[in-house]
Amino acid sequence: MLIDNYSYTNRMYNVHPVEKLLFAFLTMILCFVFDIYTNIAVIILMFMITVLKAKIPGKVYIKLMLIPFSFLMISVLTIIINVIGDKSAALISLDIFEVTLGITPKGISTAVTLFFRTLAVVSCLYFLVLTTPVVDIIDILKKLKIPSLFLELLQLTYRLIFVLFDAAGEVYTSQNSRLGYATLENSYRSLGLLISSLFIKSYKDSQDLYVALEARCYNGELKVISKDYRFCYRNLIFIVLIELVLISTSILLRR
Amino acid sequence: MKDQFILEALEVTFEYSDGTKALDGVNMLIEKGKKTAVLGPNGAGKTTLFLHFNGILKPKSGKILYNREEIKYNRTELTKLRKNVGIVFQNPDIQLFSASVYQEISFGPMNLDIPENVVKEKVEKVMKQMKIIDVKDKPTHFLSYGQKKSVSIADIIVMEPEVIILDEPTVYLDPNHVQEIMSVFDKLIEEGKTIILSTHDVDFAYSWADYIYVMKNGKVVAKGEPEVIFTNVKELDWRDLRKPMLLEIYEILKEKGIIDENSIPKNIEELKKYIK
Amino acid sequence: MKDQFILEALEVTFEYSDGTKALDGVNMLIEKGKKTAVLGPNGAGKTTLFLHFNGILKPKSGKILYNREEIKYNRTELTKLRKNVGIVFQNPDIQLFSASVYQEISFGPMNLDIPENVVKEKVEKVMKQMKIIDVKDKPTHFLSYGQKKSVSIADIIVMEPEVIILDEPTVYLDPNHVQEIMSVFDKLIEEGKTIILSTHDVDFAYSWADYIYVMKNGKVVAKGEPEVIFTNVKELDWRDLRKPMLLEIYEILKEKGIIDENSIPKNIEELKKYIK
Amino acid sequence: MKKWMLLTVFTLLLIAPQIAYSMHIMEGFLPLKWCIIWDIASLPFVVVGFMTISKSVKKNPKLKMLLGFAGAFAFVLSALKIPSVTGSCSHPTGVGLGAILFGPFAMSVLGLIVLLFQALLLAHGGITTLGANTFSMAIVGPIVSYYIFKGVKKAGGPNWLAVFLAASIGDLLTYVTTSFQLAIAFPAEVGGFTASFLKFMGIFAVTQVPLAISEGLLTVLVINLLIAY
Repeated sequence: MLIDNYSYTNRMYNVHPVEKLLFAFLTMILCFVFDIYTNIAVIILMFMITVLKAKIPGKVYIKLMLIPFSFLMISVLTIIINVIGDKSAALISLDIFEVTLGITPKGISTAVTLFFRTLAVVSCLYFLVLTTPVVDIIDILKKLKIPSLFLELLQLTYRLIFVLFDAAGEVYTSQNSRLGYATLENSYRSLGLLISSLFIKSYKDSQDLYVALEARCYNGELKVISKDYRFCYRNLIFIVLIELVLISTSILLRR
Repeated sequence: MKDQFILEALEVTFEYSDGTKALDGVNMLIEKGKKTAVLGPNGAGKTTLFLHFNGILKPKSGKILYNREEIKYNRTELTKLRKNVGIVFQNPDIQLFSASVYQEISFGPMNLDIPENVVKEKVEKVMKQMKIIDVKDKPTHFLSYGQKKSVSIADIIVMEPEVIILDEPTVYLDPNHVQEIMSVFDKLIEEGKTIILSTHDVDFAYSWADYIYVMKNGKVVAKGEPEVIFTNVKELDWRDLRKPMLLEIYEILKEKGIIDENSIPKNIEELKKYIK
Repeated sequence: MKDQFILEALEVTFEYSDGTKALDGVNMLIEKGKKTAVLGPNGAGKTTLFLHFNGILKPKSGKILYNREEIKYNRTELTKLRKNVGIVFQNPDIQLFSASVYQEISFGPMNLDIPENVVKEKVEKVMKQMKIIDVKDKPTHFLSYGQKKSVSIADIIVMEPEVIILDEPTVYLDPNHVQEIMSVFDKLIEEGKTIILSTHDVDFAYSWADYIYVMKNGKVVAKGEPEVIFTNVKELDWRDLRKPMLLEIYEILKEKGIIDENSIPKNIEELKKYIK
Repeated sequence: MKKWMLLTVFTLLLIAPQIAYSMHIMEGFLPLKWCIIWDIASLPFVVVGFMTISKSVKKNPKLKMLLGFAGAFAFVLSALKIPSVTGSCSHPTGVGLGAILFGPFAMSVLGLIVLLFQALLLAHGGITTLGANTFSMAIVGPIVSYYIFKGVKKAGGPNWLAVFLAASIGDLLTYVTTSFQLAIAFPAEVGGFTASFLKFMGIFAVTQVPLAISEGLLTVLVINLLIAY
């Protein structure tokens, strides 16, 4: 998984995860509070930090940005195009059967704002996930007093995702080698077999995992030690500065 | 005799999507009707190469030839190729996916659109061959590891491929079971099939194979007949590869003048014969 | 010298909930500070027996002794026992529950209520010992199979148990890696620890172990020192067990009068020395 | 002008098959107000689900590992591709299968976990829209699936029909909920919520109905195989 790979190998891996989380979330809130110019600034800012500082390849970053694009395009277009009564208010209109579809200036402005805000918030998310491993994110959640059972489930699920992913890959390859996906009908059958065998395997493995943990004195709680991180005051000052600059320019530029 | 090679990898290079170079200019020629062993440490690229041989992976550069023809990556051609080049993967615990042994083995032939009664015959035949007829209706996850391995081999044999590729077939099996499986392979060789396998077991590879390739870091680092590769090849890195015990002992006996210089034994019986 | 046995299984019988008899009157005495290998086909009951040694399973009849005392199945006693008898399971993918190598290894000592800073030291130390310090910050799923295996061993060693039990530790590993792991075990033996392992590899068991048990169908069918068990025991069923190659060759040499009757070699160096 | 319109419709159709990838409401798309409202709406369900799980885990500690595997299983399931009749591919939601296998309470928590990982690892959905997505995919979908399954069984319907209806209608109601969430956040200038809702429903009807049927069929297949075990 691409994002997961980079979260461990990027150049900001060793930055305190709370700093990264704080930066991402504060900026996200600003995206909602202020207008389109702030959003464009955030898109550029996050791109620069992620690509130049964390050294995520620009190509990868753009490729990732395109993932949610289809949802964005469809949703934005759906919002822009409306059934209208008054043709004169519309920039463009089209009669289909008895209905008039059209686009109004107001619709366009809503859509454009929405478009940039979404991309800006997505950029914040990408900054976070590309620089911060899931293990660290779970550690932060631990400090937030979230019930430990929930965190343990997160921890287990994260680890087991990769175990099952590999297993699914092996079954898929084995089926593919035996012509399991040669036709549409075969594909359905093979996929059904793959999923059900994965389920059985999950059940069996969960029993074995429990035994293995029991053998290491497991007593109902998955106690582990987290990595030590130290806050870096330079980073904290940098975060505060950037947020202040964003806030003040946004307020100033607002009429 | 140009048509003796059934599979060929020519300058094959492959990279995984995360950029790791898995194969780096691999050349490997597989002789028809012969037993080829591929040795090498974990991560050397053996499995990746095998996945090229039946078109699951496509080389980034270089080419794969089956029966002297470059393989094509369209659906019809791939189907034909995969029918003829079967791969038995390493871990049957993960790889088996059906509820019953019968269903599992019939998976391949069913995909070949063979009529059901013919499939049934083939499956019965191969179950007898692999000695798993008594577990026919058992769910696969109730089987012992050895039985699972036999099922995973039956999975492939039932498709009657020309080439059978096995990834670490002897791991975790009882000596008894290894021998049983090997006798099945011997019969397949007699029928003119070609067998390729990867293994960590030098002793086994030495006495089993007609030809050996050694891979490391995505490259072929040595090749040759067993007697030749382990005695003559100087550049082999012996940290990754142990010398076959039989050969080590042969060398000791040769040094002490107990055995003849030219009679290199391939198995214990030969050793016994050669000792003066 | 009655206190030499650290673990004892006395007439242990066990049945799984579905009624399969997994152990049938097993007697096994494990000498302190020694290397014991348990051989036997798949399904012989080796893993089931191991799970008895640290109290995961409770015998239906018979008893388990640790340090000459029958083990008790209450939480405090079990924690103490499991701290002292560690099991490394066969498949590291199932043993490792955490995505972080560091967290994974810290799990055992954390359960023993050791202060955090001491746990940290122990984890660092064992990571160096197992040569996995450079993957410290890597997630578990980035590791190779061999590295995962090393982590799963570190999981146990970090708890500083008296006895380390390993279920098929060499499976799927390349010879190089096997040797690395074995040298770690050698050091542990020097420190006075006891090691028990199960394996299919007779050659390996023969030259590694101080004492060998052979199990079949939930019973101990043979036991003894390696040289003794493979030469003298008549009743062994050789369909399940191959003779170690070294021993076979020794017998040929003995027959031909090249080697002395009483000097049975445990490895190739010894063989070389013993040949007249 | 008309050409321009046609072009838009054409692009829409081109992108449409891909929407399956992204039926999660994406990060940042909902106004902050609605993010919070859906967080609050989801919370009681998740809390109840969590308490149910807590209680069972205390009784049976093995369940924790099983739930971990169940979460991972649901995640991997959603990353698989279902081949579709139209030639494109879609991803199963696993909503129906999960509800039938684990029950709707566990699914609210497992669903939340899966959605969180989808946001963090695959960039599907997002953190701000986590509440909204949880509500549609981990609460409404599973509850609907579960009660349809039970209902059809109770009415004496065959197992395959119960599974099929549970999975496909559960799927569809997930999309209906998503449409509702989008429409209420972005009402149309003329016609308000209703018009907007119909628009989103129209889009989803085209793209998601075949997928819901595919998923229904696949779920029947899987459940049948599991019964065979």
